[in-house]
Amino acid sequence: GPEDSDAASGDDAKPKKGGTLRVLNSEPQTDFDPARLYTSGGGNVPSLVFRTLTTRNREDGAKGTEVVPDLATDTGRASKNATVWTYTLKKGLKYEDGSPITSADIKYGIERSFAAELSGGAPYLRDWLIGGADYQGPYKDKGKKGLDSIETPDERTIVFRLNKPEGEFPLLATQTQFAPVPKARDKGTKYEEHPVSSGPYQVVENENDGERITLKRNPHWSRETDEERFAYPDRIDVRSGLDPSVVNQRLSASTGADAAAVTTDTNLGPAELSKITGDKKLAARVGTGHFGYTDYIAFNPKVKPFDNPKVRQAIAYAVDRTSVVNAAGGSSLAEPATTFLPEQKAFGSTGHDHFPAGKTGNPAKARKLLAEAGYRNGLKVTLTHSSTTVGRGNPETAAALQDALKKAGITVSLKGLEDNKYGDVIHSVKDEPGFFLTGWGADWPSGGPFLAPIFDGRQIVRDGANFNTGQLDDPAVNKEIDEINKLTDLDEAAGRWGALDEKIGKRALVVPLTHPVYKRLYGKDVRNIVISDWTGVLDISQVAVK
Amino acid sequence: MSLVDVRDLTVDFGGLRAVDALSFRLDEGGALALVGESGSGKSTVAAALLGLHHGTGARLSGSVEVAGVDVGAAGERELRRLRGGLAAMVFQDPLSSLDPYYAVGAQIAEVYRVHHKADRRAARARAVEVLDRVGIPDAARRARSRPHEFSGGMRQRALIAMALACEPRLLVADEPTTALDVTVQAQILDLLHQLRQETGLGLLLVTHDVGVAAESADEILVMREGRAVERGPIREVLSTPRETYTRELLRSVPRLEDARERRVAEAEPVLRLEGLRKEFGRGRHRFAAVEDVSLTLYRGQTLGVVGESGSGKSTLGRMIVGLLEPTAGRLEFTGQESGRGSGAQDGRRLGKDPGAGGARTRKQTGGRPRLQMVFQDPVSSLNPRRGIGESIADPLRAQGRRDEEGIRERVTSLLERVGLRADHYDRYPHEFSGGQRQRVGIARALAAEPEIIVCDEPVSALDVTTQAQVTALLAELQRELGIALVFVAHDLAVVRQVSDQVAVMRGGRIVEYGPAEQVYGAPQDPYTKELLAAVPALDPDAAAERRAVRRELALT
Amino acid sequence: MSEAQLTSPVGVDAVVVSAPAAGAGTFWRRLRAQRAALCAAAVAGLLVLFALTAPLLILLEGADSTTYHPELVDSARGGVPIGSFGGASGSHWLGVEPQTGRDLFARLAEGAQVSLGVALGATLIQVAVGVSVGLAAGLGNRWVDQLFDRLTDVVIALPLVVMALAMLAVVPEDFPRPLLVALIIGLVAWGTIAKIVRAQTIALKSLDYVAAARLSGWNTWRIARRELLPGLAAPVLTYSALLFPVNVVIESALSFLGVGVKAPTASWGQMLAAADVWYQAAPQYLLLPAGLLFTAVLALTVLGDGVRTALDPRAAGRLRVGTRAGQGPAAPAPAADTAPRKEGAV
Amino acid sequence: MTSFVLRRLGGLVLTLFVISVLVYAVFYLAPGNVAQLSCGPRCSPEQVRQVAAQLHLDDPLYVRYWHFLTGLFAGQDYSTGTAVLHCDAPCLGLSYQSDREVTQLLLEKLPASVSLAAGAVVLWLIIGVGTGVLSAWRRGGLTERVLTTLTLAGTAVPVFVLGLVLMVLVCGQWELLPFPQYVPFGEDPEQWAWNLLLPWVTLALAESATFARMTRSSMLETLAEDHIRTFRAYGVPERAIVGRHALRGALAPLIALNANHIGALVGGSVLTESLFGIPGIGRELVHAVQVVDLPIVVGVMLAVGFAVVFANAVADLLYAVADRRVVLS
Ligand SMILES: Nc1ncnc2c1ncn2[C@@H]1O[C@H](COP(=O)(O)OP(=O)(O)OP(=O)(O)O)[C@@H](O)[C@H]1O
Ligand SMILES: Nc1ncnc2c1ncn2[C@@H]1O[C@H](COP(=O)(O)OP(=O)(O)OP(=O)(O)O)[C@@H](O)[C@H]1O
Ligand SMILES: [Mg+2]
Ligand SMILES: [Mg+2]
Repeated sequence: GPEDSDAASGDDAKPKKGGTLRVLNSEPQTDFDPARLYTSGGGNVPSLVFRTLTTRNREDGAKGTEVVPDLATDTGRASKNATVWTYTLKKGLKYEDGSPITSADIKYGIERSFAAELSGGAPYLRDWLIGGADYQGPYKDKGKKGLDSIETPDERTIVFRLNKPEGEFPLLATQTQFAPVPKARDKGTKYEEHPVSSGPYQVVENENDGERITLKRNPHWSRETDEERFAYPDRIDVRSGLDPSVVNQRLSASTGADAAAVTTDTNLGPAELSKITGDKKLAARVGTGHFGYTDYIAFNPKVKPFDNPKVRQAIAYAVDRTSVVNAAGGSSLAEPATTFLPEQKAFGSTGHDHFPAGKTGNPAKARKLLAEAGYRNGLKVTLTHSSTTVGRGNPETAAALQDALKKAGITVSLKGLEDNKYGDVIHSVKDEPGFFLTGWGADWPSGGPFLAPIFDGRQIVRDGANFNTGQLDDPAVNKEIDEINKLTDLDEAAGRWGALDEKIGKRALVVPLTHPVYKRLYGKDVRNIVISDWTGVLDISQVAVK
Repeated sequence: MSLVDVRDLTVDFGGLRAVDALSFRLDEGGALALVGESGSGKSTVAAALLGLHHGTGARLSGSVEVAGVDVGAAGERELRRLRGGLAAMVFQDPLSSLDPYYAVGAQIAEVYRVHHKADRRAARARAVEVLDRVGIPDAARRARSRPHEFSGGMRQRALIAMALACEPRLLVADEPTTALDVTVQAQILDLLHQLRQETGLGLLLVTHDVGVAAESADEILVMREGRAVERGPIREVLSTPRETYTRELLRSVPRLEDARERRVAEAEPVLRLEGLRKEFGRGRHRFAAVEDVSLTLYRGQTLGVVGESGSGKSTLGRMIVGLLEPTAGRLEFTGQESGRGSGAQDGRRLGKDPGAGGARTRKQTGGRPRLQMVFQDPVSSLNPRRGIGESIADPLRAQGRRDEEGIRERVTSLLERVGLRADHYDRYPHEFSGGQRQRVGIARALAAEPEIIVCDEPVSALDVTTQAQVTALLAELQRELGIALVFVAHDLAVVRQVSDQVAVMRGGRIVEYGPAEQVYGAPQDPYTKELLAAVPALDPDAAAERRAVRRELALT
Repeated sequence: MSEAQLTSPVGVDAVVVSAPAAGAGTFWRRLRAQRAALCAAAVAGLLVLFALTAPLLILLEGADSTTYHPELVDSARGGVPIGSFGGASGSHWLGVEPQTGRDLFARLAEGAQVSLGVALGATLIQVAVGVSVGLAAGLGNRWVDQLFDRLTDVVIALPLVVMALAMLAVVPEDFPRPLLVALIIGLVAWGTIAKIVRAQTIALKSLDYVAAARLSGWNTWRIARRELLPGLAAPVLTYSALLFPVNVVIESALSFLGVGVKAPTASWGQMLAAADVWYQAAPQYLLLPAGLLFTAVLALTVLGDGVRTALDPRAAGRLRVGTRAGQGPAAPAPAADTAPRKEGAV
Repeated sequence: MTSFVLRRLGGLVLTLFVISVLVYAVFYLAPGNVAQLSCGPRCSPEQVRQVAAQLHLDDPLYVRYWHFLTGLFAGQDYSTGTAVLHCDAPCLGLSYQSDREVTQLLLEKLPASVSLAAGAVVLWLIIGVGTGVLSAWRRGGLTERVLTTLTLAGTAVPVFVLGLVLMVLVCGQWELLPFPQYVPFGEDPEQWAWNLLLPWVTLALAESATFARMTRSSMLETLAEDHIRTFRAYGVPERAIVGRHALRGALAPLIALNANHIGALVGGSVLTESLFGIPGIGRELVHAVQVVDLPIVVGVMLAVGFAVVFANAVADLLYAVADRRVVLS
């Protein structure tokens, strides 16, 4: 017969070891190779298997945006101008097979992320490491010398040489590319089928391209060398490929093995939320988190009439953030945004509002600006968005904007593109539309990876994927970015990023719309809930199921 | 006590009265023939005897008693006992009357087990026994065959065997031989006769063929529009019919003895066929449907083609008009207008595909088609969705005539010529009776003013009375217009009535060919003899005589 | 039994070729005789009327389908409509959409236009393509027949959803979406109808009246037009009557998968896709389009059944021509279901 | 028989060939920078170029297609970076996105899809044929009307709505079953069945409506045939007539319908699989289409095409076995 639901023990006291944690996800973990992963701070499931030089602080809220040592003894020692970073590994670090983790393995792990076969990761290593731009990974590296800019003077020391000052290197070192890979066990593209664990869990099975992953305890991992991960459950059972509504259904029912279930990728939708808020018991099982992300309107000033700042400002004034927030799921799932930088402290946002549109927009002001710009009789524009209903640039938000701009005399026709095509055009310098919806998320909680790709003129990519949507190339901005990158004091840097954001904001190259709020259900038996502002979601390295 | 006693039986289907206050009796061991034209209610009566109208929406009144069972009052159980147990029915179409998915023996066994407490094996054995009884050779093996592996005659035998299996006292046979060839029909009728003699079975025979009735029954009941017209001992009714309708009916029945008056002059030939051959199928399935046929058609004369089903008559006819492409052989026009004969050759080249081509006629556009055809089935030979006037006008329009007035005039005159009315022009085929439709078909053939008309079983689907009208019409037209006719039929009597020359076909070959009197009067080929002996006679005495001849022929 | 009948989809051989002329008059009389079909026709008629008069009705209601009403939804609770019955009121007869507060009645009415329009367009295209290909295969020689028949097989083997996903991505986005969806359904799902037409053509062309027309001197094209096409009308009409509701479902499924019509255009399927998570929080949001879709499909299917029965030659009762025609107390039998394929629909 | 098999084989090859060409052509035109999608959003143009070269994306279409064909017949070598592996013929190539052999990937996903399809087919045959027979038997009565309405209702509810509602009610509200999660048959047949029950029912309900209607009318048709009249005239009980003779006659068209439903089944599976998280081919396909993973799309389409053509051939064979009058040509 069907599995019986074993009643949850009502013992709410201290988290205990043991049990099986179930992870119910919609997206399968198709990439499980540390070289290919592009997840903020090393992701959730991967960080159970891969330890990195540094990692995110596993604490609730703002404390969780801090970077802390993981394999390394500290978060890194910088040379004076922050171009050379040195790390020392902790003692007694071991892989799942008991063999020791060495600094050479970390170097090798980074090197293989340069291979075309294992593409997918973030661009920073390539951009920052000396020689990174030309290096093609260990498979094509005939001399097998590796990257000179990474030195391993001894088994526990690793030194990185950068081509420019980067004060945020410790934050980069949280990415899975910094996980050790023993060269002898590298199987190239097949490595992801069973990556060698340096973390608290090791892979038992990885089936159907990451759809079904089972992890068990890594006997050679020890809590002594890892202050961040608790690893309470004995096993982790990841089931993915589920319809999002099914994930939430199962979590809210929380029966049988689902009582000990969490999700690492499925947010509560507005409909589910509205049902849950009416149910106290369920509402108590919702975790709320903030991830550094901004949905925004992007302008391409190379396209008329958006070359005229007044037109851009008029649109900024006309935006009705209430309906935009509603389109994004209502005030519980989205917060109105006036700053490009997310509002967490780590980003340094100043909370400015250059074009105050109030709650529902200021069409009068918008009309006035339009008139000044020469569009007395209104304006006809096209808003490009993705036709995919979920995620960035969704049709609902577009329709909400269309409706709001009508009040300001701007007739908007919507151009919903199929998602691939949408991605192609908005990231192409040549085909970029003048007025479109998009979004940007943090690679780590800092203004750097938020502002630089979007506003640094040197990051305009002419023959590839370009993210500098406003195609801004202002020497002053570029210079300020370089200046801030020199800072190793992250608090100070945050302040400067915030100021830079405020300054760029005046140009109205983007109109920030919303910052999302993550709400996620977890099962009845799940304890020790930690949601940091780094990821915005429940950290499964912390939970217990008993 | 009589076996069947029907009193004042009336059957209504909705507003239609199919049977009207009919009464008759049939004694134990007697044989009664129900005769009448199509739709006269014969089958309805037969079905009423077995209570088959139960729950079909038909309204019955009067009383029906069969073997002591009051059919009208009987319950389900009693009806089931009656059906098969006391009275068994043999239906017309032997193929569709058996379940194609089960072995013949199994079906008989199933019916047997309904009426007898017997186990499977005993039932099987009984099935084999009755199959053997009706003359199926190697019955034990053939009992395991499915219906489609049987020939038509064997299927009909199997149905009779099924009827016999439960030893009923009455056999109701509804047109048991209509779908069969004459020779097979004769065998079945002989079988019925023999069974009656041996088992004392009562027989109610439903047929539209007076000849069949004369062969098999002691008494006859002539029906018309649901009412009894005349009944009495068969000899009496046939020799001295009292009612005008009966007289008319008997007069219409074509008789083998009726010959056509001979044409005086030797006519000029119009079309010569030489060594025609037609193959169908590819590879291993290749066979010749028509083989080495040479014939000559004469202006104003009729060539009759007879033969059993599948002997290649239609294939030959279709080759003559160009609907089919001969595999080998030649058609040669020899009439005055032979200059246009080459049109036929042209057409042949284009008419490669027997399905889509027919292109001889295509080539004939510009000129008029010299060949036309009248088809057997008056239903499928007219487009149900077009007015008949339009259908008749087709050849005219195809010749390029555009004057609507003229076309309408011509069609109207054709309609009147074939005995229809001018105001029929805009009617649709379903508004006509079968005979009328066949007249429409003839009018259409005439419209093209052809020299030759091939009539492929033009009257087989018609009642005898209508049949007589249509053949008369054809003869009259031929006289007037001097058209050469090819008259294809399986009914030897009809062919004799209309033909100057007769060709007898068997297995694609012509086995006998010559002037009509010669073929009928002094047949040379044994097959022709067999055919002639199989034709049912209207006179019971003659029938007995022929039965004797048949037995002889079978022995030799 | 011919190969044509073997490979043809079900229901093809159910079409009797020697159909008696069921003239328009007979057809209506027989359709009217079926109570269920009449009710269905009435319902379908109302729905069509609803779709046709949508702009008027919306005007009457005083709302429109695109205006956001943030004030009518509870933003903190995910955007559920404020008030009972989904915020139904004098100015919003059926309430408003969650999250956006757009008027539900107006969107349903416009959705009716799109859903029924797309389905109708798709059906017309299917019929046009299917009849052309089927006719060509049925009339052509062995090679033409083989070619078109294989092509039909290929088309039948292609999953609609996949082709739709790919083709919708290929076509420029300025192309009107509803038309495009209709085109895709029409161009991918004509296989069965082509099979039916082919089989019917092959059966028809062996009929005597076609032979007679040929003897009259008509060419193939003329024969196809005058003699065959009318004969194809009944089976094609029958099948398309059953296809239409299937297309309604396909459109909704495509929109549900996000490859159908695009926002802000409303279609029932797209509304369903958006609403399926709201079944508990705002049931009317799901139930209204689902109900309409259900009603439309049900009514159209029943109507299609009715059309089929009314066109079924065998329902005409016995056709009496001489004694050789059908015998015995056979009750009128309905034709086998011509079951339209729901490729990808479901 | 041999010629039947040969002809069918020829048709199969031709069909598959046309499908593959079609898919190649359509997806060649489809937007989406495959190399960029495979490489990741922030890859540099140089990296994208490398990936494109590695996937042979910069070759002209016919070269790519030729590559595909040779792979199909001779297999192909590919590099994992650390080693060179051989993908045996018939090799459908490597997924652009996951670097896995498509053949292997499909074989992995096949059991789930087949599990879903097989169960659904069995169920819809039982439900569909059952109700069809019942309503034909009880024609004109209340039973028939109720059944007809129910089956019609079945056709009118889209699968995606039906599945979700069923799941919410059965698993969420009433807790009769746990939420389905796919368990391979080999692992635990019992759990396999329990977990597939709901997907089966969902898929079957929608399809069984068609079958019920089909069976019913097919039965009515057979019941009106002459040989049924024969058995009535011999007092054979109605039960035996319906159960033996009419059902047997109605069977043949059902076989053909089933074969034709293979294609529809794929469509239905796409939705059902994604709704219930069954790791099958249908879902793989939708995903592959979205990320323009051509080798997978071609692979799946070929598999589906094969299944449809194959099923039709088998149906014809069965048909000929069921009805001996049919000659295979
Ligand atoms: N089930 C029925 N429903 C309606 N009318 C019927 C039915 N059965 C027979 N009829 C009609 O009743 C009349 C008599 O039919 P019946 O079959 O008894 O004629 P018949 O003499 O056997 O003709 P045939 O020689 O053509 O077999 C016909 O007009 C026929 O159309
Ligand atoms: N188009 C065809 N393809 C294959 N075989 C055919 C075709 N037409 C006729 N035949 C076969 O050729 C033979 C002669 O058929 P034909 O129709 O000429 O016979 P017939 O004498 O007219 O018979 P009937 O009296 O039944 O009409 C039969 O065995 C028939 O099955
Ligand atoms: Mg009769
Ligand atoms: Mg013939």
